[in-house]
Amino acid sequence: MIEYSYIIAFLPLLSYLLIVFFFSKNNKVAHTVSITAILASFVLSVIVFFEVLANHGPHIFEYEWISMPGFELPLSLYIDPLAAVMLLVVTIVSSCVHIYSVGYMHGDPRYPRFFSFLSLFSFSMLGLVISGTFFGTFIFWELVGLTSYLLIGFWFEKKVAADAGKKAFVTTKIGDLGFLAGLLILSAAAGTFNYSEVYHLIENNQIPVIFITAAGILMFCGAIGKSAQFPLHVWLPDAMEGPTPVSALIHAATMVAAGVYLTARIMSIIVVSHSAAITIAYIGGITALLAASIGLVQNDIKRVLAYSTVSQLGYMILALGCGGYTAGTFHLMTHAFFKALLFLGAGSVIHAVHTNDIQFMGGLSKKMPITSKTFFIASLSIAGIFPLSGFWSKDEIFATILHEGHWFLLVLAVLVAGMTAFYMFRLCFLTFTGKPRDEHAYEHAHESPNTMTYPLIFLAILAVCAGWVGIPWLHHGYASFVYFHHPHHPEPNFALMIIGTIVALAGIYLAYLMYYKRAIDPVKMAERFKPVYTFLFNKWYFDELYMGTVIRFTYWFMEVLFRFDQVVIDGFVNFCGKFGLFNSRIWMTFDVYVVDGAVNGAGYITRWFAGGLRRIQSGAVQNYAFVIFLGVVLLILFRMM
Amino acid sequence: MATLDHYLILSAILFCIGIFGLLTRRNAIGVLMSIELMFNSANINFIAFSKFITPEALTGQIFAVFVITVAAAEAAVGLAIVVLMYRNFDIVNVDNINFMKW
Amino acid sequence: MDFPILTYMIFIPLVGMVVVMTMRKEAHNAIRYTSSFFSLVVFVLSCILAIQYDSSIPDMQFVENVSWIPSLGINYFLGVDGISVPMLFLTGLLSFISIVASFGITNRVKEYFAFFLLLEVGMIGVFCALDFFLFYIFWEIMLVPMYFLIGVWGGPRKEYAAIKFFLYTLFGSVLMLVGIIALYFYAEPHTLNMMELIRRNSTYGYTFQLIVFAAFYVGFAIKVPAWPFHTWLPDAHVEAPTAVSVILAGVLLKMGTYGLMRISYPMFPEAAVYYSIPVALIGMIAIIYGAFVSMAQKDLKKLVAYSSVSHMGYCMLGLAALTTAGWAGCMYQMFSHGVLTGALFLLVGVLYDRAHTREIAAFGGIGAKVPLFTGIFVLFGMGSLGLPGLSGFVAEFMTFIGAFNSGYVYQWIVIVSILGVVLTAGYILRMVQNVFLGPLNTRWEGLTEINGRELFTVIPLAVLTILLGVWPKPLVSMISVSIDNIVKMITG
Amino acid sequence: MELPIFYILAAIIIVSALFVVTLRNIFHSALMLILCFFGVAGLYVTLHADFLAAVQVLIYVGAVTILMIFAVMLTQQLTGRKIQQLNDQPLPAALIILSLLILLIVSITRTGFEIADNLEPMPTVGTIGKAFMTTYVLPFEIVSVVLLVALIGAIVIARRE
Repeated sequence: MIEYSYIIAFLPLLSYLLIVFFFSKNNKVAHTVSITAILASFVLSVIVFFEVLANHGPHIFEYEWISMPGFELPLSLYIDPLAAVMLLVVTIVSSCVHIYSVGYMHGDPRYPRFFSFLSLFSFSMLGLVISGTFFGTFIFWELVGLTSYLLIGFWFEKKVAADAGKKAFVTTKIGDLGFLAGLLILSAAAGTFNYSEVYHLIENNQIPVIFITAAGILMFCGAIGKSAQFPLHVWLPDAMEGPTPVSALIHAATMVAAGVYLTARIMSIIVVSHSAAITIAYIGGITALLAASIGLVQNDIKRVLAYSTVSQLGYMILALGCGGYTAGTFHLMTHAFFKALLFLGAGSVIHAVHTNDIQFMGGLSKKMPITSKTFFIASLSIAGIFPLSGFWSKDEIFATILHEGHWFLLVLAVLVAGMTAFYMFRLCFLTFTGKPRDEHAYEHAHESPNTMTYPLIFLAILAVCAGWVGIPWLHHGYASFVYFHHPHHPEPNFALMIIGTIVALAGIYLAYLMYYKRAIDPVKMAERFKPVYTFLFNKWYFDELYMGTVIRFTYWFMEVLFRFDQVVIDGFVNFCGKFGLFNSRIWMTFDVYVVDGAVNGAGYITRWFAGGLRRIQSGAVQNYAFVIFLGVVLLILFRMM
Repeated sequence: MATLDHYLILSAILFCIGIFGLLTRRNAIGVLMSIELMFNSANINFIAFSKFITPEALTGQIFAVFVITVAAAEAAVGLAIVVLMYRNFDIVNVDNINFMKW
Repeated sequence: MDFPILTYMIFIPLVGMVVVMTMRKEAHNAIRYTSSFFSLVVFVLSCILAIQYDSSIPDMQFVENVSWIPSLGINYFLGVDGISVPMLFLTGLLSFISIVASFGITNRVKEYFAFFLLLEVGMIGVFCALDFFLFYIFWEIMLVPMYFLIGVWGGPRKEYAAIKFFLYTLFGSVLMLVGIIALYFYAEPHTLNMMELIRRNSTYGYTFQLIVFAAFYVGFAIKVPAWPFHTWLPDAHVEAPTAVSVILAGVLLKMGTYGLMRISYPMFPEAAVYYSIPVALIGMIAIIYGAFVSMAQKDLKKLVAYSSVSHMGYCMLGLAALTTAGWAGCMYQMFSHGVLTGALFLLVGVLYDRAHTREIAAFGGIGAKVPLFTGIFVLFGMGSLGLPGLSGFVAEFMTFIGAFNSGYVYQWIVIVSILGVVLTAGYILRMVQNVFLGPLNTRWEGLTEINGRELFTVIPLAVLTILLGVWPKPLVSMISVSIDNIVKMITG
Repeated sequence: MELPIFYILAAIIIVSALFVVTLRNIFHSALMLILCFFGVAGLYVTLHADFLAAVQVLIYVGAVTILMIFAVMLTQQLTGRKIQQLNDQPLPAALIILSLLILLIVSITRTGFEIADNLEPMPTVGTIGKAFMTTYVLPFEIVSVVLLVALIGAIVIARRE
């Protein structure tokens, strides 16, 4: 099966084409086709997974794509344990989201189109995962960007949604510039894009470190864009304008994790180049802290989750930067499940109360028991409470950082863990407990239909159990499957586990005090730390900063260039024309400056002479004859001289 | 004995008189007459050359016959034009006919 | 092959023109169908040519060589290689499509189609001619119908645009003519045979090469149009009728790059190496500059026109690289840009026919009203911004790789040029957003969906752009051997 | 003997030609033209061109001049038309003519012609007739066609609609 694993990606593509060309009017058929395709992909992924479990590979299959003398650009499949795990994660989350969307998108006028886009996204994402060359990765990288754009702007009548789509596309595209530049450097330094060949060259020290570092950091820029890392994190919160299933699938579980996946794919570079590793680790750490701090004070349920996503992605990047191939990808997997669950839960809430603002929620646990329970489970998981999946993956990350000896980053990571616990439970308490703050919304709230709750339950199970594959005492299940070079089994560090748990519990307790017990008044807290609060509430003013600098500069520069084009270049052209015209009028002579100057000049001379000569044209034949004979006389005279 | 030069000079004089008429006569028929004079001067030349330079071949005389023929044709067409002109415009003066003017 | 297919391709439109001219003035439909029939025949011939072409041989194929004016050594010399065949195919396709797209013309129908067919004669001739005299004749033949097509059937400032186009390109042609004459007299024995002149390229002196290359370069760069010779383009595009814009962007611009590939580079290899940095810089400036200026546009057509400047910058960059990949990228970009921009102009024309305005700000939210049109437009927009899976991406990527790995171009030039990708994304998305997304402007409640004939004109282009993006192999293998041959000859 | 005859004929020709171009009455001019043609015919005789002399009298005097007189009578009243018969350029014309004449005479006298030895008179009619039917048959036929065309042309032009 493994050599046909491209079928996994092409099934959703087929579904996309079917919906676009044949079922664009039929809701039922559209979602059936789409869900069937993704479920089939899921089944195939499971098969592939077990095959890889038996033989780690990597399994490589190459296909000719562009081939000409002196230049080859093949595409290939590269199935290794990481790809196998990613395939499972993507198909599982995608299937859940597909099914969930049946309920969530019910009644939307562009319902078939939504499913077609979901299929297209699944295709791109799966293609990204199985692609075996950096070039192929780049292709699908861009395609997921496109589908992200299309889905964020799905309700494009809303201006904010359309804006958010554009912002997402352009911002990630800036990161992709780095990716593209990295590819170019790679092509110059290695002459190939194939994962295996590049790894081989790097490990045998056949590429100078400077090139490796440059290529690594530049390609990581792509990851910065796609995974919404500092300083390109600004698009992800805005992307929440898209339909919630999309947020869950693309902007929480899979696409944004593609950056992490890519970073994992350039692990050989990180291992070789110390500076690249440090850069990556610090960007991850900064992002984790930055996003978590903003998440503390946001009021939009999806935005809080979005910042949480950014923060968690920062964790993964941090881990990878510290060489934690296993830890980073492990967290990627667990995070995919619980964050998808959180988003789908949030979607369920929004579906019920028709608002995103947690200030108008409260007490919903009575009305929405399944949603609230699963949401709590996911929150516990992300906070890192034993024995849920988040605990194990987070612990693995801490252990990796400690192993590398980055004490500063370790402290930072632990701090972020506390903040994560706090803002997640702030969200939980404000949404599901206490008194309803908007009676009207509360009255109309109801539990979501089965198509929405079943995926929640399924994901909740995964949020609890998915981490168990990585329990150190169970033969290091995950670590001995997904590893870099050699399986790496650090001894379980109880001190770290206890510290992590204590910090998480502290965060939860603080949230409990402030938003459940109301022992500490959050409003007063905000008043007391007003400058900090405002700063965080305004997201560190990143949007304003970019608006004021980069974008403003771009707009200013484009106007300047356009003026330049109009005034200087075109002005010069027009001036040439006018000057030529002027010249030919005044002097009636050759005009070398205009193209037709010679022609015009000849014309003008002729006319000028004619103006004089036409007086001779009396029309009287005898005058002409007179001139003729005058000429004859002159000729003879001339001849005789 | 009249020499070739005599004939040529006479012919030149006749030719010049013809040109003078051509240039100055207002009447179209007068112009045509002047042209006939010029033809005649040319014929004198032909025949004189024929007589003095190629007496056996008679080429000049033969050409003179052609000239006379063409002159007759010219006179016929020219006079027809004059008549037509007179009928249509009621004039026979060439200096009044300046439609070719700019 | 005995059948002189190239001659047929050149002269069938001419026959068509004569036939159209003999038709009754009022028989609009008959004229339309007759001219589309003739262009369809040419298109079919170009397909046959593309199929019959043997891409494994770098030499000229389907050669026809007849002595024409022996005293000057001028031959009627036609032939095609991997560079011309795709261009001929593109010409055949776009001409046919443009003629079908011109059915809406109601003013002086007969003259319009006659001129159009004459234009096609010139275009096909340029891509086939291998004798300088012939080449120049066809090159100039195109100017005349183009001038009238813009000047008679154009928009409000058509006279200005037409004259600007004519003078500007004529200026270029004059420089080219100077180059041709210089070559003619420099070569011993005097010849106008391009293949022969290329064969002797090692005998040209260094200084001679530098000067004549520059003359040819400016001549072709005006046609491309390369920065800073581009300002005729926006005016001409904005004023020209839709179909003429399509031909202008799709085929005429390619003649500049085609000329560079066919004449300038192979004939003056040392100059080509000498000038590779300036040419690459011009390409870089065009990419960035064109993108920025596009972003500032308020008129849809002008935006697309400036985007052409930016896109043709990639061609320049690829050419300067002097690598097989760079040249293939350039060639691919020529083809892909012809398809994409042609389609964009068609679509802008469709919108203009309905809305009678091209002001971007006047629209808004029409995506909900005309979903099919929007889908197609976004498809081509995405192709234009270099989305993988569509033709533009393959071209850009090959260009970048080729230029980056070339020994002749500074690598920072390529890195800066990459910025163009994000700028392109910026202006395309801005345009898409302002026209199609957001709340529906109530003014366009009555906007109607794209109709069958218009779909018929854009669907082949859509298929082509996807096909080229997903499966580049056919086109690449068609061009690669010829290109490799030329590049090897230049770089030695 | 020949010289006096030549001078007399020359005087007749020149004087009558001058009258032709200067007389106010166009009818008188036509009469003077006849006289001039006779003079030319006489000159031909002195040049031993008997055939030509006959043709001159027949065609010029008998046909062309008569045609002219017809035209004159068709186009204007014969009596009492005292109009200006010269245009406004007689003086410059005369100057040109005089200089032309001087130039011609100078060049005639300067040129040395190769005069043939045998200047004896001989009959010409037979020789001319043979030449027309042999060597010059094609020009001869063409000239007759020209005449025919001129004839038809004249009729067509002058015909009343």
